[in-house]
Amino acid sequence: MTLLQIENLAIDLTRGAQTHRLVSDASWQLDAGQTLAVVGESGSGKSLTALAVMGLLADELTPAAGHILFDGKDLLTATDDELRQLRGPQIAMVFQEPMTSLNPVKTIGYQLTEGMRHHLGFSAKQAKARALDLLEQVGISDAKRRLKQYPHHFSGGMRQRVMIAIALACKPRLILADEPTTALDVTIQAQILSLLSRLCSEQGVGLVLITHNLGIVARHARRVVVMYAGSVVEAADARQLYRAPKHPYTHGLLSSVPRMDTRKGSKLLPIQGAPPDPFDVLRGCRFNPRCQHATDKCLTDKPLIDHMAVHAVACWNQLDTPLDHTLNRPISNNASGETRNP
Amino acid sequence: MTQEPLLQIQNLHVRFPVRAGLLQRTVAEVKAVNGVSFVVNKGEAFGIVGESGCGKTTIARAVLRLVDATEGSILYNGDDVTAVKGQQLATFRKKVQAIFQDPFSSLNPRKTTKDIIGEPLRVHRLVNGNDVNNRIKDLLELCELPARFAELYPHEMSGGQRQRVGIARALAMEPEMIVCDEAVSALDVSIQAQIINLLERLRKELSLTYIFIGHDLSVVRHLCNRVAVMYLGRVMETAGADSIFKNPGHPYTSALLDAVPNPDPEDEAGRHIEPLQGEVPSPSNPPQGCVFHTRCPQVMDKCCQSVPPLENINPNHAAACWLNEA
Amino acid sequence: MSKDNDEQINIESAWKDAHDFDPKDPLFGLTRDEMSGTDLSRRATLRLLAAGGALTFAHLIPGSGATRLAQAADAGGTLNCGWAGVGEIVTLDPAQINQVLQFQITSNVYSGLMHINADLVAQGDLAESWEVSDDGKIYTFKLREGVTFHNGDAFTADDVLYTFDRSKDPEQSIHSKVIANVANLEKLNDHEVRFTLNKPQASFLPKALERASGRAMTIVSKGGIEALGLAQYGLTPIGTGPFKVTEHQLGQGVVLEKFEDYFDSERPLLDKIIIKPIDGPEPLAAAIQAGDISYIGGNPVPAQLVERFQSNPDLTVDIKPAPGFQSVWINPWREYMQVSDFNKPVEELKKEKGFMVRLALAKALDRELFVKQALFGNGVPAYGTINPAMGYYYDEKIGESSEQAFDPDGAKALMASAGYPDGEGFPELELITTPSQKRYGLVLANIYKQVLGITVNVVPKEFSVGIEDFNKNDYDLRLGGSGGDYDPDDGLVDWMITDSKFNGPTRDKAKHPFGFFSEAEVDAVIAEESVTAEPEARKALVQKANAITSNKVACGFLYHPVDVQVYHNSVNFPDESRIPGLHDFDRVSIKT
Amino acid sequence: MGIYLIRRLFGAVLVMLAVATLVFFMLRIVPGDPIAAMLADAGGPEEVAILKQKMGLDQPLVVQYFKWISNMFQGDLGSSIYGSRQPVTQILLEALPRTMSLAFISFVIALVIGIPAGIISAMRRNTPTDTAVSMFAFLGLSMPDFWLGILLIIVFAANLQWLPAIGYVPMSEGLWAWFSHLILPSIAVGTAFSAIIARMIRSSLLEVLRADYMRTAASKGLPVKALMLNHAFPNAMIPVITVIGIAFALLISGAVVVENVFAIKGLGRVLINGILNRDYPVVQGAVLVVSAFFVFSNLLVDVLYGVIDPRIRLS
Amino acid sequence: MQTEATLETPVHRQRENRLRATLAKDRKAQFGVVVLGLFIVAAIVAPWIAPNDPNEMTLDMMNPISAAHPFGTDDLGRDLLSRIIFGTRISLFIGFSTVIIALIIGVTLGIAAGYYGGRLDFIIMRYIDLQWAFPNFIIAVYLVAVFGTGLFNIIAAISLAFIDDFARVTRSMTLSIREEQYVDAARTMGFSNIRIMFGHVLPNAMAPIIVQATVSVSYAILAEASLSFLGLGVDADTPTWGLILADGRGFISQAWWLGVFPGLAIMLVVLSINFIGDWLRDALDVRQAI
Repeated sequence: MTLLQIENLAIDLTRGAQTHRLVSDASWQLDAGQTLAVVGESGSGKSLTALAVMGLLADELTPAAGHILFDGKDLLTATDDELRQLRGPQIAMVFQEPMTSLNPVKTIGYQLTEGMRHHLGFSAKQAKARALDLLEQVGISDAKRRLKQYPHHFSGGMRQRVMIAIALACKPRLILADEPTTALDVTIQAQILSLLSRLCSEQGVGLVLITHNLGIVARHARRVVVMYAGSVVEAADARQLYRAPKHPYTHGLLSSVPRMDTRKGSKLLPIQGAPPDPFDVLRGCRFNPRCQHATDKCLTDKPLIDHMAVHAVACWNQLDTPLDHTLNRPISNNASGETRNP
Repeated sequence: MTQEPLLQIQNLHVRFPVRAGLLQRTVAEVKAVNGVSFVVNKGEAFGIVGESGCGKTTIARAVLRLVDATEGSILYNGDDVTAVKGQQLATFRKKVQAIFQDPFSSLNPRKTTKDIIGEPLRVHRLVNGNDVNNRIKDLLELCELPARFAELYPHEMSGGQRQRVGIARALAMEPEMIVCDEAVSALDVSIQAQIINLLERLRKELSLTYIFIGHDLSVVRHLCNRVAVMYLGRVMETAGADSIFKNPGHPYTSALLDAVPNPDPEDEAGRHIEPLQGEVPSPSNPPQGCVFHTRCPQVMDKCCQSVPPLENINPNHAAACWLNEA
Repeated sequence: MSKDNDEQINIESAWKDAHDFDPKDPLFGLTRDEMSGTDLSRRATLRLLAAGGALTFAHLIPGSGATRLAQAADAGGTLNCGWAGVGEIVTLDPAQINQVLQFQITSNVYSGLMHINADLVAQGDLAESWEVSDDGKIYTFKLREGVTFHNGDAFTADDVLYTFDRSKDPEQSIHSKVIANVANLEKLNDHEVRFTLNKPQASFLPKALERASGRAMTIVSKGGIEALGLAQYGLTPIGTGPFKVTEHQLGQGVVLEKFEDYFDSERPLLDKIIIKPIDGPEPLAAAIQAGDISYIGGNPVPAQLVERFQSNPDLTVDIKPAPGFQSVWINPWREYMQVSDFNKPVEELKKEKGFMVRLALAKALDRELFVKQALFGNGVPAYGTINPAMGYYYDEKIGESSEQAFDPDGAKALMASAGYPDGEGFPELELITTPSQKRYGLVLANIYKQVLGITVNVVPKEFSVGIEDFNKNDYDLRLGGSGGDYDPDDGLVDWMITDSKFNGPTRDKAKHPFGFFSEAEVDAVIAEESVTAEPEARKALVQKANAITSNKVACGFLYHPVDVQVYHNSVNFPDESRIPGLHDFDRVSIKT
Repeated sequence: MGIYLIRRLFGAVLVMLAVATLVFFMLRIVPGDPIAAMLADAGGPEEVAILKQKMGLDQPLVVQYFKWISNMFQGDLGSSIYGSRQPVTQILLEALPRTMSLAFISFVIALVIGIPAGIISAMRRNTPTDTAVSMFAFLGLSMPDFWLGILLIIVFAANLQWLPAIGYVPMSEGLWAWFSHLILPSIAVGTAFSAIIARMIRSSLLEVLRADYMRTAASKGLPVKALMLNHAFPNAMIPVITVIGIAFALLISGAVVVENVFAIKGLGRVLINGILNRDYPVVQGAVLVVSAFFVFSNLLVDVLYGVIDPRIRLS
Repeated sequence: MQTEATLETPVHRQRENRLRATLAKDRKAQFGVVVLGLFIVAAIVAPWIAPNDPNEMTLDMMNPISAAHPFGTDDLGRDLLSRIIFGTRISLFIGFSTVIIALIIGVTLGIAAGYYGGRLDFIIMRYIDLQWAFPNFIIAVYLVAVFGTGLFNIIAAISLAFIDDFARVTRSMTLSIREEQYVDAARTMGFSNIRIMFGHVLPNAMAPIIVQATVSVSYAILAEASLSFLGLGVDADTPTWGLILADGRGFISQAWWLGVFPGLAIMLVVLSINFIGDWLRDALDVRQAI
């Protein structure tokens, strides 16, 4: 059953008289209880999409087109009140920066319980009981004392656990996790992510994992959406996508990452150039300046994506060569890297 | 690859006093680096990995003489540079340069590329006044930037471009060794690969020696010949890059490897991961014995009492763990 | 018209009568009975005033005195007063009082042996009656009985002696000279005292024993001083007057309350008087217009406000000539205007460069312009200490005869002969003023610039600071002068003799033998006039002294002020209380 | 919290001691020696010498200093050299309630105007209301307080006659009498203060509304009122409180000048009169009290800071 | 040579001319720049544009506004407009000179304290804390009491009073800039401390210092006006705005112009400077209280 469906979402930034489209044609969907990863580099629009789902876009940002269907209901046309009813008991979010995402002057207990008291009508006592339970679930010991403490008493990893507890507090059906571990050390990152995905699968909560880390995606997601410069360029099951990416960007991305299992001395094959500035006007495919396969068509026509497809790609010149990870290069003879390096 | 030691670090300690009160008395010490020894050979890339607070950046800063060593020595070409001053320090500074983590913060925002690269050339009279602009152009070219970038301010460049300017600035001093402190970790994946390739090329072309500080194991593995793994101010393990990650000799190294997901779903599906529990203790009050014992899945009584020495378990592979004693 | 004529005739006859006595008579042509008693008759007072030289035509105008009856008075109520041009009432201790605005208050708090009334007629205050000996040297006073101090102590002859001893001692009092003519004071019994004078003194009753302006014989409380200490006594003194001080915070003001045990059971009428010092004309005007205060006392009402108050139908404004003078003091010890010996004849002095400058500085004073610009017309040009309020002694011609009469060309010529043609080469001078007189200083500086081409920088200093500079002889020029000068002695004795109290009292006596002026002839003439009773003779002596001080430029005389009384129409201020320069509230009431 | 308080209190006392030392030595070390100048008023050289001996001024500076300090601890700041030679402590004790009253009412006026203005303009950012508040704030910051005082006297006291023009009436003479005399001077002093507070609240609130934790709170689906009251305001108040401390300096400086406009003999007028009268014992005393006032109100601010911000509380 | 970097996105000069760009949008700042500019010009050319000698007295006392006296005359018949124009000189001179002095001293102290840290920082900070214990205006008043009045003393007093503000701002900026990696880079390059402090740290700390300086100019002008008003100002007959107001205080209900125009002049200048300060704060992106 489809829990969340995003269709051709566009988000505009208005500054004075000027409008810039930061996200265009973002489309993906998520079934109940599933985990979806949204991957992309900074500026790809992945976080904005999540915020749009929450209805928490900053004032100068507006969803300009498309639909966000949650349980079939379009969130973009919902009233503020309706959205508030959804936030917490239906959809929750875990943010990137654990150090700043908790209110520094309120106790952990307060921040953990206020949602329950508001949405679930819990008494202070009930809320506290559930809060203790939640803290234990997310692996915080001595929960009773911890409830009375303030965020600055907590380390980054602990705060992120608290954030997860807050997200789970009202038993939502969907959690959007926006780069939840980027600010954390690898060992902590591993703790938090396995905790999050374990709790979600145990409790049947759908999880959208937004990240730039291809390793995390590989470990935690079944299905992957790749975003580039505000658009979805490819969406597929993780295994398929990693083995045989069809979009040159995805392909380049996977070839750029150093891996632990490549043969020593192998070469990285970076994508040339840098992502476009969101304020630039580009025609055609937004990846075309960096694409080695770009044709004239790519310069003029924007490729569209069929997001219902099992392996959806937005490209006029899709690739179909699987990658050889041990060499960190395509299996077949794709010469792009070799010719350029003397 | 030659095997003469260019840099030798012996029993290095760096402690930062925590002062408080009216008289600014030292009330505590942060033991950022706590008795570290290693050798960097000429022409190699030596990697130091570890989580935040493990002391890797402090080592880099001590080598760069940005912080003073509290104890121990840093021998460069056989000379102790921990306390040199004046002309000797100036000579040393010319030989060892740095590339920093943050491409936003590492370039003075008030100066153009030309000024940034030109300043050391002018101040140290590395080239004739008339040749400064040519040299700048050459350095930019070396870092794969066109000459027009000389006129730009940092905010007019992208992260990758800025990092290239930072590299060019370091190269302006014609160093023998470059300390790269998390030099690629702030960059997006696609840009990161470009810079890694550039660093590799420069090392070969200019016969540089690198100390590469990083937290991303795969990047360190990719770039470095030898690697040291640090935890809480101490070296846990050091060895060749291949051998340390293939056959880790310390539970911490294993845990790190476990924590790093491989960008390969099939691979990941086959892995059973038990994440390391707990958090890193405070460096102002490190645990007794092996500093890792509070989180070690294989902890023994002995670990809580005495510090395991860094001993060879193989030629070229040393680890500090009591498990290896057995 | 005819009425005016009648009045004129009456005044002339009264004037004649007042002066119609044998100057050698120690009792000034009065009988012993007329001189003794419980109060002086109008005729006796006028004659004594005439003998003392303090008689003015103002005293003679009918209707200006107590001839009009007070309206039916309502008792009770609180009178809010603003004391103009002052930030705080620094002291109320008679021995320390050096400002008119201070004894204006103490006149309501203390009693003296005598107190003048609105006609300047001296009346017994604590003196119930007195007798004068035939030679006019011995005064025997019967003191009022049953009088108590505010602290409950009974008033006796001992208090008179205590006050006398205190005032006589220059260490304790600044008024010792006022009673210098008293050879001896003895206590006859608890309610009788006897003064023995060195020589007859016309002003003894109305001036020396006067409670307000005299200050020396304002009866203080020994018990009060001992109990409170001098500092506190200066704030909340204890006297026998109609009001007692119940509260005094510096800067906040003084609160007077009706003294229930005052010896005259019909006075005072008011329950309470609140006196607030108000510095600055605008707050003063605002306060009386807003009704915060309904009476203005203290320093002279700022000249620019007079017209405004007159046009306000809610206010009563009463203007009288004020006894006093203001002048520019020129330090004779400054190199450029040095005069080390004033005894030389004027013609010889005029050959000295220092005197030339001095005279030029006095001659350059365009007094008409000054009065217009600085005082908005509220003042009279001055050429000496003797003021028009003194009437008889005032020389109306002095403006023409004096060496220092305004003469721009002459002043310029003097400067040129002193070596400073058009002021060239002359140093910049500092003119010390009080902050509130700063604009007067600016007008003066402007006049000097225009007439002499010299630069005078105005330096406003608080009175306390400026007067110290003056007393030390540490100034170039200073703007200042005197008030409450009813008698020629006030100007001449206090200011013009070598050992006058203001003549550089704290100067370095080795370096500066005198302060601002010293002239042997002036000293002699003044010594003579102050004991001369015969009016014509005294007038001649007074005018002679006045002329010498004017010609030899004791200072650059500038103007004589006017006395402006302002109060709200709701205040019933009976004419019998309208004593020029004083604000006695014992008969004042508030209309209901 | 207790230890923190004691430490801060100790620090404040130390600062005051240093201030006292500075105040003492500055008058004596500068060229020209105003103390000598002041004594010279007493008369000729002999009198000065006698007076110097009497006041202990012939002793070494350090001895004088310790004597002065020990006297100060006994509440003896010397006597005014002028008029009835009142003890300085008494003068200051009389002045203090006046300045405190003025400061208090100004403070209240500033808060009553500043806080709602700031909140409204932050909530209605970039609307005409916001512009109006911002213009008010700019004018308030730019208008000299003494000028405002004069204008207020002209309008409300002299012309409309609604309020008394000048002076101070102690509370013992009636609450309204006390208050009515303080309204105009307090507005004159408090306007700049309220402008600062309004601006600060606006920017602080806008900043807080952008904070990550506000987004977290919003993600819980809380109503706007709860977001503002429970999350935004407590955080927005933290920098505002710091600014209140800074603005206190403005308030005291304002009081010094405005007291002179309204003829209120508070600390400011005592200080200025002392200076104009060269009454240095009074000047020293007044400066000490003014800075004590300031130091301890800053201390209060710090404590308040601790109450609102738990991060400070336990450090 | 075809390189990877050349293919990166075109560069942006978005912060280029940011001052001008924000000024173009900020009407308050435009007002401030124009008004302050006019006052500065008026100060410079005062002798040529003032209709009268500012100290020339006439018997036309307290004459209302007329063609001959656009702002009326004062209580001594002096032309008020001319006095206000000449007053601009003193106000602006004191405003700018005090801030320049305070800035030079304060910035030097602050940068040294922040850069070297340790004992030097400790000593300088205690000094700053001590000065912090007095409100600026009270310091100025006290210094005037100690040194006496007069132009030089007033400038010295106000400058001294403002030192701590600059030292504080500079120190805190230095502390954060010292953590920037380009400072480390400069040290690695072997540059001298002086070169790093003044060539690398200071230019990057300038934004808040400039804003602080702007605000301080307005405070200095207000401080001078207040001191003059209290009788602690320059001298008795130099026309300064505070003094004109103080002198006019006794006459304002008969001659409102005496109370209004000098006050307006102060307010306009201070307002302009505040507008400019606000614009600079925005344009230079300085986050700071007040």
